[in-house]
Amino acid sequence: MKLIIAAIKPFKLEEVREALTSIGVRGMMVTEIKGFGSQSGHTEIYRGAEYAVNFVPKVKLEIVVSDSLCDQVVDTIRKTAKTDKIGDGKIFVLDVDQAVRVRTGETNDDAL
Amino acid sequence: MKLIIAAIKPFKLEEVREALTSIGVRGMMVTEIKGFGSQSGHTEIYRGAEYAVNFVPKVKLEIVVSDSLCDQVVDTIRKTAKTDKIGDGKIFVLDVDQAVRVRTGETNDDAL
Amino acid sequence: MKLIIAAIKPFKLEEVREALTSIGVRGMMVTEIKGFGSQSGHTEIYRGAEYAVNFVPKVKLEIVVSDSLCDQVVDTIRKTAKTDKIGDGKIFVLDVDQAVRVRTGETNDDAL
Amino acid sequence: MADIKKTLGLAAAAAMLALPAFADTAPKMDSGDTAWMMTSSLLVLFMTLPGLALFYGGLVRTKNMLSVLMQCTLITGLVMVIWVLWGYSMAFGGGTSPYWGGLGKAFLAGVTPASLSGTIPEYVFVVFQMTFAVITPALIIGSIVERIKFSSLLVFIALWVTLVYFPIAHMVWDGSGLFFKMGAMDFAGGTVVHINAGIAGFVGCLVLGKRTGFGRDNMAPHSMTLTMVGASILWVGWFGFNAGSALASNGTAALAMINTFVATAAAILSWSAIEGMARGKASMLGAASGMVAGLVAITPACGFIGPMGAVVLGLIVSPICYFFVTTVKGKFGYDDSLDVFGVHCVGGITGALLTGIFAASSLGGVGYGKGVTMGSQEMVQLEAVLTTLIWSGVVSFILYKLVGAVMGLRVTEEEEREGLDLTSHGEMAYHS
Amino acid sequence: MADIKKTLGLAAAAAMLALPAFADTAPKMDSGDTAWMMTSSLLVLFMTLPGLALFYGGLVRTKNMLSVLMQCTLITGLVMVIWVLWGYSMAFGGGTSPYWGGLGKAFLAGVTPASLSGTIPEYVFVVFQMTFAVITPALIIGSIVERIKFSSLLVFIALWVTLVYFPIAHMVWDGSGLFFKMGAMDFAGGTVVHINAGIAGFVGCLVLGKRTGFGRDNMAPHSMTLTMVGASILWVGWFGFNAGSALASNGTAALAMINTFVATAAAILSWSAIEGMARGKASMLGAASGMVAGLVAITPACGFIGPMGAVVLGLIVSPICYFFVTTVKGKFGYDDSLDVFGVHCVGGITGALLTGIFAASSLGGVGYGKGVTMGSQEMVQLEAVLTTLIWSGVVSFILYKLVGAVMGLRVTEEEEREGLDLTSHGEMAYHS
Amino acid sequence: MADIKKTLGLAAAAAMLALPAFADTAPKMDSGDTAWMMTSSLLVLFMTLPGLALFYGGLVRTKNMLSVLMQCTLITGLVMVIWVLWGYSMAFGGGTSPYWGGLGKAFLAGVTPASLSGTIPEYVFVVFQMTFAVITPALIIGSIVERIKFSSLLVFIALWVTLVYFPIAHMVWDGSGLFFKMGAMDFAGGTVVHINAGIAGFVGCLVLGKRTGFGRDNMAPHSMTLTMVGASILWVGWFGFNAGSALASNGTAALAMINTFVATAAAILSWSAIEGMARGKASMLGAASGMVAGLVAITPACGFIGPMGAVVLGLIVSPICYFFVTTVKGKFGYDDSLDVFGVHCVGGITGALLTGIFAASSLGGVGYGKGVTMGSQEMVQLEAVLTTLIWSGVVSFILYKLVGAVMGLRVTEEEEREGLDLTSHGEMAYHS
Ligand SMILES: Nc1ncnc2c1ncn2[C@@H]1O[C@H](COP(=O)(O)OP(=O)(O)O)[C@@H](O)[C@H]1O
Ligand SMILES: Nc1ncnc2c1ncn2[C@@H]1O[C@H](COP(=O)(O)OP(=O)(O)O)[C@@H](O)[C@H]1O
Ligand SMILES: Nc1ncnc2c1ncn2[C@@H]1O[C@H](COP(=O)(O)OP(=O)(O)O)[C@@H](O)[C@H]1O
Repeated sequence: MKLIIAAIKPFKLEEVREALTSIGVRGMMVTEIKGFGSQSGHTEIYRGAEYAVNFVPKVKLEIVVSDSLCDQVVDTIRKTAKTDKIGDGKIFVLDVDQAVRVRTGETNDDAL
Repeated sequence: MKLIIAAIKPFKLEEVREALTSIGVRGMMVTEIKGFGSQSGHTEIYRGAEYAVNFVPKVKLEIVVSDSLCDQVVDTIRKTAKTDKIGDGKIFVLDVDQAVRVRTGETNDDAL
Repeated sequence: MKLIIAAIKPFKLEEVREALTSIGVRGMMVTEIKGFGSQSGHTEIYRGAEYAVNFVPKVKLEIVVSDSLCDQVVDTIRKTAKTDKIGDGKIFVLDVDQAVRVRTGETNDDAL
Repeated sequence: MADIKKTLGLAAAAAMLALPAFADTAPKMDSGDTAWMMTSSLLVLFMTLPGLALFYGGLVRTKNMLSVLMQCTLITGLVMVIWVLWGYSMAFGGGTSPYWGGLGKAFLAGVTPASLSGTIPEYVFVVFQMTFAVITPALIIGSIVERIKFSSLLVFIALWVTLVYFPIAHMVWDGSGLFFKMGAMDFAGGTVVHINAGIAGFVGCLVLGKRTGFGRDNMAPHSMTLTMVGASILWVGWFGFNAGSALASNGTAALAMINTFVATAAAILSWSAIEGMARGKASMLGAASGMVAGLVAITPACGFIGPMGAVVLGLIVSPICYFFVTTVKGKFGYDDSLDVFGVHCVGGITGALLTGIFAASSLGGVGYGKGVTMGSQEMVQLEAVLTTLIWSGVVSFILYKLVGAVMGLRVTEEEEREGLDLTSHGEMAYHS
Repeated sequence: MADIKKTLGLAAAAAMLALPAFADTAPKMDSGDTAWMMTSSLLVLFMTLPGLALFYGGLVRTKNMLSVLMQCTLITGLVMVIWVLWGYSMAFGGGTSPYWGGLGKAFLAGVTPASLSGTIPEYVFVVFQMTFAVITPALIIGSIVERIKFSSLLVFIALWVTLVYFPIAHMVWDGSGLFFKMGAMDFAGGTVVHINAGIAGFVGCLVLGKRTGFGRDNMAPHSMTLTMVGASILWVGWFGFNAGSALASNGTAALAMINTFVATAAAILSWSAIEGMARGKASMLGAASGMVAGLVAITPACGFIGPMGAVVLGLIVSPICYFFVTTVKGKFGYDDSLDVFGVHCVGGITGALLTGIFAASSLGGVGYGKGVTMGSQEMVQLEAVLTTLIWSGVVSFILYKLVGAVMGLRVTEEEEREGLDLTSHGEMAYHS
Repeated sequence: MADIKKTLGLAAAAAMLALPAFADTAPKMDSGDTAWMMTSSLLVLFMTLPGLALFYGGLVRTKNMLSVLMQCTLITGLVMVIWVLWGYSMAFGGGTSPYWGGLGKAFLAGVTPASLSGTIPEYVFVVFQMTFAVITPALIIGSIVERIKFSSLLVFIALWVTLVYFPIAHMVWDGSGLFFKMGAMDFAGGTVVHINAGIAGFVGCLVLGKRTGFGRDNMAPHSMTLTMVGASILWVGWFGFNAGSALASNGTAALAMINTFVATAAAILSWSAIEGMARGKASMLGAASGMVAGLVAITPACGFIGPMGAVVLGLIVSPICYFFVTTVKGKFGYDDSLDVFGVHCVGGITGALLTGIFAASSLGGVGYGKGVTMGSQEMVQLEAVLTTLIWSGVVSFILYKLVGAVMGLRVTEEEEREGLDLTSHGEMAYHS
């Protein structure tokens, strides 16, 4: 199994979720994060004080899938999240040893 | 060492934390996430506008433990977080190369 | 490539980010988390009700870097985040299989 | 000023309505009194919406925020309509029973823009009293939030105002009312409002039982900021409540006003002081609680005692309430969720009893009626308090049981866990 | 009370100003009336800041919160200055045209602390009316938030108050005004304020088009709590608006006040009831919407009808508005973002037409003027409504197009996505 | 109106108290004046709680929110109690010293519900003035938030009101006071309140030093929404402050009211305009700052100048304050955290000096006293300003040093980092 971590633009979340569902992904974890990368942040001024905010709001997806589905998931995210503007995001893939479904105790591919 | 990632129901957090502490887990990282899975979300209506929220609030635990403790941790989470209702959550295990305690510079099992 | 996960004290974030930038790190994901560890939380009292909050606010960094940069990143975080007080945090390193830049489709080291 | 009849404020005007023999010497409409009473009426509405709603709402968890706001809002809508249909008449309808005012003014029959009540249009008296009838049942919910079933609550409240509030309001404020005739001193409604709601809430939390997770889950206030804002609005609005109860813009109103300032100030200080001593830190929730406790306690007293008496009264009430919301509640383990009993009922009783004492002219008060001593006044005060506790406690208990039997009082544990906002109202308080 | 002239409230005083023949019998300044009118003036400011700002602000997404607050704040600043420069004069300058008041009082020429308007200082009349001139354009923004360009909005508003609001205010409230002479009954400004702003907003959302992502993205209110607080403040402040429109502290003000209480209460109940029936749950947004709908509908009627009529009016208006904001809006698919049309325009028309009916003395109202029947009054009401709809609709359309052509009306899609707070104002509403 | 004595508002009534020779022609109680003054008193309380508390609280970081609310709340409680014990007497006790009023009215000795102060009950005058005594020290905290030690602050404030505020209030408003006798024009307390608090805050931030992380950490306001709400409440409440300072419901109050509307409106516009020019975007914090700057500047002037003068005054004050809070503060690098100096002190001085100019009848003002020219009036204004700056600056410095020596002024850096809410008050503002 693989853990796919993707940082994408927040307004793309729904679209990506739908696209993934349609190729058979049945679960994921979504976290609101602050992204740092080549896309630059913004500056706010409050009276005299100026604050450079170097982070950009992003959404992080974490999806565990069977090895066989992995490439398709990466591909789908890449296509759906793409706007061709800087800051579209990154996808990382890691190896997963083991998976368990709490409710049933099923393990590995059955647990996904 | 292993990284154990678990998505559980928020109201189970305290119970799980206590159970893990009692078997010797000494640290973890907890994040509030939006979970997507077989448990369905809800619909909100604001005047005419209807919004289907496909995500369910979950809590994500990330725990790094020595290889020897790993199975026990997975087991404990599975038992404690279980309510036998849909949406109880998932547990994933990944391999960790290296661990460092910032304060002391201790590494690997000593760092946990 | 390696995924470096670090839990640090929130007020150290800017400093660490700058230090990492200066050694060539070009991206990261930052999440506000609740940390559990040897640093103890606090107790709040509301009228008669007493709540022990066992978690301490931390910031989690997730950084994917090429294998060659990994040690330097770990080192930099360790040095910059250190205050010599309990709760300074932990650093974990995991193996990454694959990386993709959504905008361009570049992969692996090119994607970072 | 020594004649108690003259100083009874609200009651005095009610008496006028009830005594047509005074008609030919009846006062003319006064634009200043009317201006103040219109202002006072909207101040008391302000106390409920958004004052009390925020004070309470801030104290619950995020997932139940809207349910509290809805409960306050719908109680307001419901009781206002009931008030003009039959409530006003039951309280001030002109009937001579000591227990209710009859139905002579149901649907506000006979009231016109030209009708007077003392020196103000009767419509102003109607709305001023209406706002009291609204806030009292709204206070109750503090004991039963985060688990009460919405529809059941509304049915309970409709019955409760009819069988508990209107009668007791008549007893206290109408010239023919039981307590009024006894000579009970209750300037702005300590018994009718605070003891009454406080005991009804207390009975409610006993009947309903504790919230799921009580004592285990973290139930810390979701926004102490909103609670502080709500408490502040309560204070500001309370001048309508207290100084408005003079039913005129005059020296008595001024006295009620200064007392409402300084008693509250003193109660803030004493709650913070006791917290500082007991646990080393004075909290915002403590200061806000002291604020409300001071306001509750000065309510019956504000037109009868002097400012120095008010300071002392404020200093006294906070430690008493503090003891109840920390020690007593902890000991007995009931889940009076937002401390309606500990603050409103206990603070109200404290105020009612101290009114009888600090009213003494030797203590800077306006003095007692002819032939009345401090001791005899205290007996009357006690009698009014006990009658209210029993009437409201017993009838509330019956009503909870009745409504519970017919339609159930609590939401399911599942709904409680998910939060009432989503499950009872289909929305959430905050999005990004 | 049967004489319509005497009961026209605001209009009556305006008439006095316009009829110097009455000068020698002119009333003296009354401190009570003045106190009430000063209070009323600040209550109407309170309605706008922070009332309306919060009501609207809570309904938008976090990223646009400050833009809404800024729009309300700057409209307030802008229109107040315009008002004392030329607005007051255009509305109440003493000119005898049915369409505007001339420039005789531009820069408040001739007004001194000693000038009277009825029984109150003219300065008080100036500020009271000023607050109406401020809130009306602020209402408009509800239709066009989250996409309107800030600078364009301000230019539009400056033109709009000059060419739409001031003339219509003159028509309704000045003794020489068109509607006033026709005998239209509009106690506190249902036409001038709500229908007027409602239609201008509606035209605005049609001209601007929908928000990016409308119908797809989750646009749920970022803080229903703030929306509820805003609605509550609107209610409290509305007593200044409605009861203040009596321009005195008297029985008519009292009538306006009680009606503003009970119609609103009834409208809360009926909106919640219809939601409960339609989808099983009554929502806070629904109750808040009912509150505002009730307030809008009672505005023209409050000084003319009886409390029972007000209850019925409140019960009626909510289902009508509900139908518009759910069914009609859904059907036609326009993005009247915060339902200015569905609540203010529709509610305002409902109120205007029902005023003509419930004013009948047989229905508890104050009755019609000499020789006026319910039918003839309704024709007049309808005429006033239609004239307002057409005047405001057409002129607003032209102004949107004009401003759009010169400087553009919308921000870019990119800016819309990032949010107006950062892109138009350089700050964010919340940090940790 | 040309006679300055008659127009001195607050001061005039104070003078009456001080001149028993007028007793037989003394005015009767007026219910309208009383209604307005009671309303005004609660409006000024509303300014502090929750107005100022939210305005300031929104500007600090989440972790220090409750500490700000607590500081405002406890200062309110503390100063109110002190006021009735000795404060009122020190300011208005009837003594004839130019520096203080003596202790003749300590514990409010001799004041009864029947006592009058002009046309209002003396109790009303007492509470009205009390609210001023409360808000002034509360303003100071803006300079020293996020680091001041709670207990030390309370001790400092108790000393400060006694040694700084009460004497200066006496000087300005009492008939025997120093500035009053000099003929200084300060209608509603620009010197006593704003310059006074502004300089005390400034000295405070110099003595305490900067916040940990100042200039490095992001210290952006945690809720600009709350700040805007606070500013709006300040505006609404300020009518009590300014128009209330007429101590009556009359044409002078009306003048103060219209000026408080339009000067503020103009200052909002000019702050936003200058921001728009300087950085391309007008911010909500800017508009809110302009609002407060306008209110501060019109305070001394509101009863003396005409509405057009008020517009100009509003337009002028914002750029001046803007210059101080951006350029000057940046240049010298002091951490006047919430710009008490830049807005209140600088705005107050601007207002005080412009009052002397715009009061000229040729500029639409009420004119000067007999034999007074614009130049001579300006000298008097300047003298009052300088005396206040020096008295308050020096005594405040001494008190900070004293309290610091005895009990320390700052929390530890560790506590500062964790936030005062948890470390000083044991609670947090928000939970989920
Ligand atoms: N090396 C990295 N490790 C982890 N996350 C990264 C890394 N580089 C980028 N990211 C994430 O991807 C997001 C987009 O990256 P960015 O460099 O801004 O744009 P692009 O991917 O278009 O070049 C960042 O905001 C960050 O959250
Ligand atoms: N494939 C997956 N990858 C990552 N997280 C998952 C995955 N499947 C489920 N989850 C997480 O587990 C939670 C519970 O899963 P769900 O399918 O709803 O219930 P159950 O585990 O009882 O079948 C989800 O909300 C999500 O956060
Ligand atoms: N075993 C672990 N797995 C995951 N995160 C951990 C683990 N141990 C500690 N952490 C994280 O590191 C933070 C600091 O750890 P703590 O034990 O408090 O201090 P220290 O590292 O100085 O001993 C914790 O708050 C937690 O977020």
